[in-house]
Amino acid sequence: MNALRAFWNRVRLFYESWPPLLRRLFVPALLVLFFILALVLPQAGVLNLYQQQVLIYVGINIILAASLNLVNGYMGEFSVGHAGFMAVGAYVASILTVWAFPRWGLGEYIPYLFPVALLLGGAAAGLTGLVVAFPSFRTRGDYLAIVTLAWNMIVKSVLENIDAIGGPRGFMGMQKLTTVAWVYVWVVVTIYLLRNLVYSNYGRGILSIREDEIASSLVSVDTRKVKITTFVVASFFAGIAGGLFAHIIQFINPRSFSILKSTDVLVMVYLGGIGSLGGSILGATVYTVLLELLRPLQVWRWVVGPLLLVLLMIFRPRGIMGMREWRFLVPREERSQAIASIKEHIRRKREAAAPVPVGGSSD
Amino acid sequence: MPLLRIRGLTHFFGGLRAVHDFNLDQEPGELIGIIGPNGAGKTTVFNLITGVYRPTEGEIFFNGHNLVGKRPDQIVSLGIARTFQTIRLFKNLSVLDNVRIAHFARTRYEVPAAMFRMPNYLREEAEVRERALELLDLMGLADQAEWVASSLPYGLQRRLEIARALACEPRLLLLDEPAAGMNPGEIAELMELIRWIRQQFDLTIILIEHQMRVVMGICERIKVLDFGETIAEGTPAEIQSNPRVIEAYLGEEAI
Amino acid sequence: QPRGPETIKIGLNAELTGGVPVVGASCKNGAELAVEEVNNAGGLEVGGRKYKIELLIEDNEDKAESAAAAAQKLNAAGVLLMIGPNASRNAIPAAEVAEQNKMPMISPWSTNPKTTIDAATGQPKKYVLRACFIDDFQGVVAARFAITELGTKKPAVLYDVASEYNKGIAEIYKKTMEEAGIPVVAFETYTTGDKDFSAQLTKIIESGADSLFLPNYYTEVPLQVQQAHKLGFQGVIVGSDSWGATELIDLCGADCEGYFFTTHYAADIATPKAQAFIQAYQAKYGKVPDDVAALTYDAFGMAFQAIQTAGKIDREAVNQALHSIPSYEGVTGVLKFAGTGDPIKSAVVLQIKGGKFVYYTTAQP
Amino acid sequence: MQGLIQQVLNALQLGSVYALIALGYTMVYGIITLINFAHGDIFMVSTYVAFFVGTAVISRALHLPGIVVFILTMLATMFATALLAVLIERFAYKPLRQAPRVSAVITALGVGLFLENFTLATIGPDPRFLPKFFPVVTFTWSGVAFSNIQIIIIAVSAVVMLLLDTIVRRTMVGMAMRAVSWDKFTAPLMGVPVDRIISITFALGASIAAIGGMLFGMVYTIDPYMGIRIGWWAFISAVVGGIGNIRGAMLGGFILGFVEIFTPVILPASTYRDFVAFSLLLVLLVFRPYGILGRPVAQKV
Amino acid sequence: MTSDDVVLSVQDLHVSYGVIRALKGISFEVRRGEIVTLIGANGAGKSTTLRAISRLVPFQQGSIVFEGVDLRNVSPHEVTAMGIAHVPEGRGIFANLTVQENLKLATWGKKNPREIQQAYDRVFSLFPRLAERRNQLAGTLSGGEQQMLAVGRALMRGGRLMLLDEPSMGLAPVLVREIFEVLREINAAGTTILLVEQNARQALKLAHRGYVLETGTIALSGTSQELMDNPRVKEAYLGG
Ligand SMILES: Nc1ncnc2c1ncn2[C@@H]1O[C@H](COP(=O)(O)OP(=O)(O)OP(=O)(O)O)[C@@H](O)[C@H]1O
Ligand SMILES: Nc1ncnc2c1ncn2[C@@H]1O[C@H](COP(=O)(O)OP(=O)(O)OP(=O)(O)O)[C@@H](O)[C@H]1O
Ligand SMILES: [Mg+2]
Ligand SMILES: [Mg+2]
Repeated sequence: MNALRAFWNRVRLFYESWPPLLRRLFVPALLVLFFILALVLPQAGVLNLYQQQVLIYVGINIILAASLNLVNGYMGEFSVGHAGFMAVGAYVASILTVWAFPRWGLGEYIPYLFPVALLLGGAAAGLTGLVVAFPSFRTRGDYLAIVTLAWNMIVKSVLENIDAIGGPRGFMGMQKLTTVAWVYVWVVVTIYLLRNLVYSNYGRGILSIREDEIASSLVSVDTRKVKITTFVVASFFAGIAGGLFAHIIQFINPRSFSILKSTDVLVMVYLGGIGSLGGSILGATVYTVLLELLRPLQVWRWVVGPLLLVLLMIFRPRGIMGMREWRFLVPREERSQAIASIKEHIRRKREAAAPVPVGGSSD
Repeated sequence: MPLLRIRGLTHFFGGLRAVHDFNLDQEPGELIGIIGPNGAGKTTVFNLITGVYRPTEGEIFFNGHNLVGKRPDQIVSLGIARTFQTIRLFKNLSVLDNVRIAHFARTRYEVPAAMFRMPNYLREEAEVRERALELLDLMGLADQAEWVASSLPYGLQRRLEIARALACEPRLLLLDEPAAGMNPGEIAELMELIRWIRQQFDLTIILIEHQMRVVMGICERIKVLDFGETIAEGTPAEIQSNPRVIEAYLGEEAI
Repeated sequence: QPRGPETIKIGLNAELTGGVPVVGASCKNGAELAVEEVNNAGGLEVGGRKYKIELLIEDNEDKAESAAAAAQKLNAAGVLLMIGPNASRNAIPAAEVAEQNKMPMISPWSTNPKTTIDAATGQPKKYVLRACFIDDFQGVVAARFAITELGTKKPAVLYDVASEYNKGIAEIYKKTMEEAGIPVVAFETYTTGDKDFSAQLTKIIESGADSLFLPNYYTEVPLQVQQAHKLGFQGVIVGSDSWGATELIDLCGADCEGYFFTTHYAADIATPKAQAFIQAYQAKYGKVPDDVAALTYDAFGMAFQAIQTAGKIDREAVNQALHSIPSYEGVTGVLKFAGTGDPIKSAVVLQIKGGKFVYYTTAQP
Repeated sequence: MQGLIQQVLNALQLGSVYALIALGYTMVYGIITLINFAHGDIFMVSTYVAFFVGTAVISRALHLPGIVVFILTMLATMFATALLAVLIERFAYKPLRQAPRVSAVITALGVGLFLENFTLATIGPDPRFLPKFFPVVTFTWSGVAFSNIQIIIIAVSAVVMLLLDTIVRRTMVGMAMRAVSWDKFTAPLMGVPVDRIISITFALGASIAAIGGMLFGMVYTIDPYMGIRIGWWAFISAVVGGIGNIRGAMLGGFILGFVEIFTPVILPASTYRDFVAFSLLLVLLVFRPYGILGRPVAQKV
Repeated sequence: MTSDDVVLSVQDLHVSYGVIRALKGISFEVRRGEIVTLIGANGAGKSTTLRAISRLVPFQQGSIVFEGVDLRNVSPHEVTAMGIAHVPEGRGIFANLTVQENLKLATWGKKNPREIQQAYDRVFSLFPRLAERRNQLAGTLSGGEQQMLAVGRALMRGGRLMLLDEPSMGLAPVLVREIFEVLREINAAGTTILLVEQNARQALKLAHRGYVLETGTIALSGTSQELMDNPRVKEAYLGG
């Protein structure tokens, strides 16, 4: 453990010694490199289809976990109905690619229109986020949990009753459009956008609601607006994840979006750690990959898996990353160096002006 | 015209009349103290002004705006900020974030601008960051800017709460027992601080306090509440010699 | 140089955990029995060589995404073909994987017509087959039986609205009834996992129904029948192939006595092959096989026959052979394939009599 | 009319079972604010305990009257289930008492999954009925059917609820429970052994679930996954009534029973039952954001 | 003075909250019948000391001995049972219980009804206000009444040593005086008191001896008079 830490520090020092420009380009370069790998490795047969499938699930789960983390981790609510939003995105995106686009004479462009379908699916899901956002003005915690649960059940029940889209028999005919590269892109975009959001004043508004809603409204936070924003954004990304899901499985049915799916995502969020996008990435990855690795256990997989989960929570009660964040996910201007330089700037400015005695600095 | 004008303010909690017929006219720049026994309704008055509770009866006008029926965040943006009797910081957030949140109502960029890091977002965030750090620097908290608020010692937490209220850029500041849990040395510092921010930020202040040194030391006018009723009003000297106040609040051996 | 015994890998994609673990357990039992029999006999003789069968079992958790992943995993592990999944909600996504990987797949129990159809083209899928008949067929058979044999005038239905299987059959049943000019007086639903059906049953009784169709899993049917009786239902009750497990009788006791259901085979008029299977199954697992076990067993039987016909360990050849099985005599009856993945097979109607399933009549497709 | 009375009886029976399970839920929640997602599965385990104990007792001692076997089995089941709940609390929840509340919720989810699948892996998926302790007698009275079991269910539930309400309101232990739920750091300063009180709460909640399990298993089948749905329903009942509130849990249980029975009655087709039932729930929570008997936690500003 | 008279002896006590070292090795003792006060700035570790004695927080090093019994492996409710009553910072009353129930709960483990009745009588005669409000929910009491209830509960436990953490915090001046008066009475009736106060002047007036805590260590100690005369104490804690 110590050797590992020492090694990591060496790597870190080495990285710090690079010229600023190179450091600035490092993460983007890495992201591009991964994108190329995501494109090339499946083609080259280095990753077999099973591994690709698992990677795609990991990616979809990252999007789900990160977006739910916004509500449950950053805002401190307890939503147990995320799969409901995912369902909306999945069905809307699928209906677009299977029915609407061909009917509008766009059949041959479907692979290019895939992102449009996803975005529209996300938008539809985001809109339904309002169903949960409005009750959240007046209620919190476990009561809101029941609202989200009810929402999840309502979505499922409605889908079961619309025969035009298959009812319980499900909806199919989607092309296999979701690839490792596509999922990768969506994961990067999701994490990037969510990161930007949480480090903005809106993000701080979200956090302040978790910390103390009354105090938050008493320092000028419009809690209603923040709640709407949060639920809509989170549902939007859940919808995107749903669209991606539909186009890898090529079959969706209401059962796939039951409460069980929602609790899966819940586990990923808290396993990874609340209030941390890095945590959601890790949580979704660990959970998905671990369960795949346990496959040989057959029935006992779901005995061993939960046991591991319980042990993990006992030893890391705040999840793997609880409230900490990977450095590269913190915007540059929010890091300590940047803050320090502003402080330095202020100090110089003040020294230039007349010195003011501060009441408290008794030393 | 007074900055704050309260008429016939009354509030019931179920059957309990916490505040009854409370009136106040406060000129800009004035520092008024509210004292009274525990449970007299002092904090409730603050809660009514800041929109936490909606008054059962009465009117509150601030700078020409009727505050009754407005949401707390709207009231804050009109220029009223407060601190709390028991500290209510955002415990798990950094000191800097605690202060920056208070800029929420003045944020002009919208959510998409934030998500896509548009120029107006970057500009405004840079501005907020600098303003917040400047304030922290003024309040002597700059070195702790990146600490988690809960890790601050108690005295600094009180100070941060005041800083956060100031970051709302209020004209009227409501302080609820800022000296609670402080020893005499710390209290002296606090009084110094209140005088200084008052002048520095051109503030009008209402102060609730049980520490007579503070109330008598810095308030220009004092209102005394008991069981929700205003039982006395006047200068510190008048209050200290008022028999009703002595009986209900100060006790026989009062100075 | 002597070589060790060659093996053929066959994958099993089953619902061991999740919503229908009873289905997964029976499927696994049927599969293990089939494989064990071949291996005990020294292996499967293909092109003059004996091959042992290696069974790779994957749990699909009764989830679409897990069924697809399990199919991918089995494909990556190099199975010659895949048996399963059973529930159509899992079989459909797995079928997509099978089709894309050109991996033959036989679903023992997926009765949804769409499992074997390519949704984009509407054509039959090339690599996907099933061992059972489809919902539509069964719904029609049950309805006709109720009309002609039972003379129902006021039929009622209670089914699980959240389950594609139940809903599919129920709707065809209703349609067939209405086409015959007999209106369905009550068409009631519940949701998977419910254990109390008293509200719906009370409504059904109030509607004056003289027959009740319960195309539901045998895990739920006893509750429904008993609650119906408790509330005073007097009519006759009809079920579907999902009744076909002896647990039904154990749970239902005398309540199910005299009722009918459509299914794939009848144990009492069974061929010697079926008798042998039932005995072997009973010896190994201590109970009578249900329809899932029997269908899984047949899926394996078809696979073995096709591999032998193909004469080589090659997916294309085996797929060819599967699709052109002229006639396979399984334990669930005679299956014929005419180019598509859906077998042509007859259904039988059984009656529960004296705590046993007794052959009543046969319905031809 | 008979139909209506029949449906009311149906709803009372279902509601009683929900209410019993919701009680255990709400007690644990009330005292350590843990949403005990494993509660439904503890209930499930209790039915299996009852199954094995009941079968064993019946096969050993044929000469005992059914009602005696029933009571013996119920006591044994209550004890075993309470023990299980206390063990779970010790090993899985207690280490997380200082941790954020949601961590324990996730642990509870994990424990629930473990119980379900462990039962599945060891006992198997087949549904079962509890042994028949005594013959079921159905009475029909002017078209309304009810059975002795139904009466037992409703009566036992009512007694248990009254008893529990008394315990929590009147006894020292109940007082200690309420005190611990308010402030578990100060309670030991009154001499209250917090760990023991929490154990007692779990044990009590589980015993009630076990009673519910026994009654449930006499009219419905049991299977390893039955706890999931019942668990969620109990959670909903507890919240709808006002979580942490004993009477609220009872009320919530009955409301859910009535909604589940009466939506299909009122609807022309029961297909939309879940849709309607959950929409009602959603609307209810919009108008009573803290449940029917619940009040917002009065936090002084 | 013989060692018999030492009710509580704290030696080299170290307490940390994670990385924060709240107490860095403090030693002091309290003798029978005394009122001893701990004074010090915010965060000096006063409350932590009391919590360590009640075993509400674990200590890493050192020893706490109460009437000859080492408290290291004793759990909080057992400490209470041994005769230490603790009035915690912020009162810690059970807001969801009535006044009467709050008092009753404090008799946990006591069997003798006469003894319990005597305790009630004593509390109600000291605080007639509580008798008036006995069926009111404690959460709706005013701050001063809550403080009375907190002290009243400690009296119901009837400990030989009472730990009080800032009993005057947030109280109106009249009530502050009342509370201190009651403490004097309790002490006169035989209870040893360890008092933590911000209000150092009043605390020292009441106490026999005092210790001054500064950032986790004991900076000064002495009789109340000595401390009150000490210029450093005057400057920092008595407000000049
Ligand atoms: N949310 C509430 N619900 C019910 N009663 C309340 C509520 N808030 C305050 N009260 C009651 O209203 C009265 C006035 O309370 P308030 O907090 O205003 O007193 P205060 O003057 O600030 O006292 P203190 O000096 O102790 O802080 C008290 O009797 C209190 O118990
Ligand atoms: N639960 C806790 N977790 C972490 N640190 C704590 C905790 N409680 C106290 N501390 C820290 O330990 C130190 C001593 O705290 P303590 O409460 O004992 O001080 P105190 O002298 O009682 O101060 P006050 O006058 O504010 O009550 C402080 O630095 C405080 O921040
Ligand atoms: Mg107050
Ligand atoms: Mg303290």
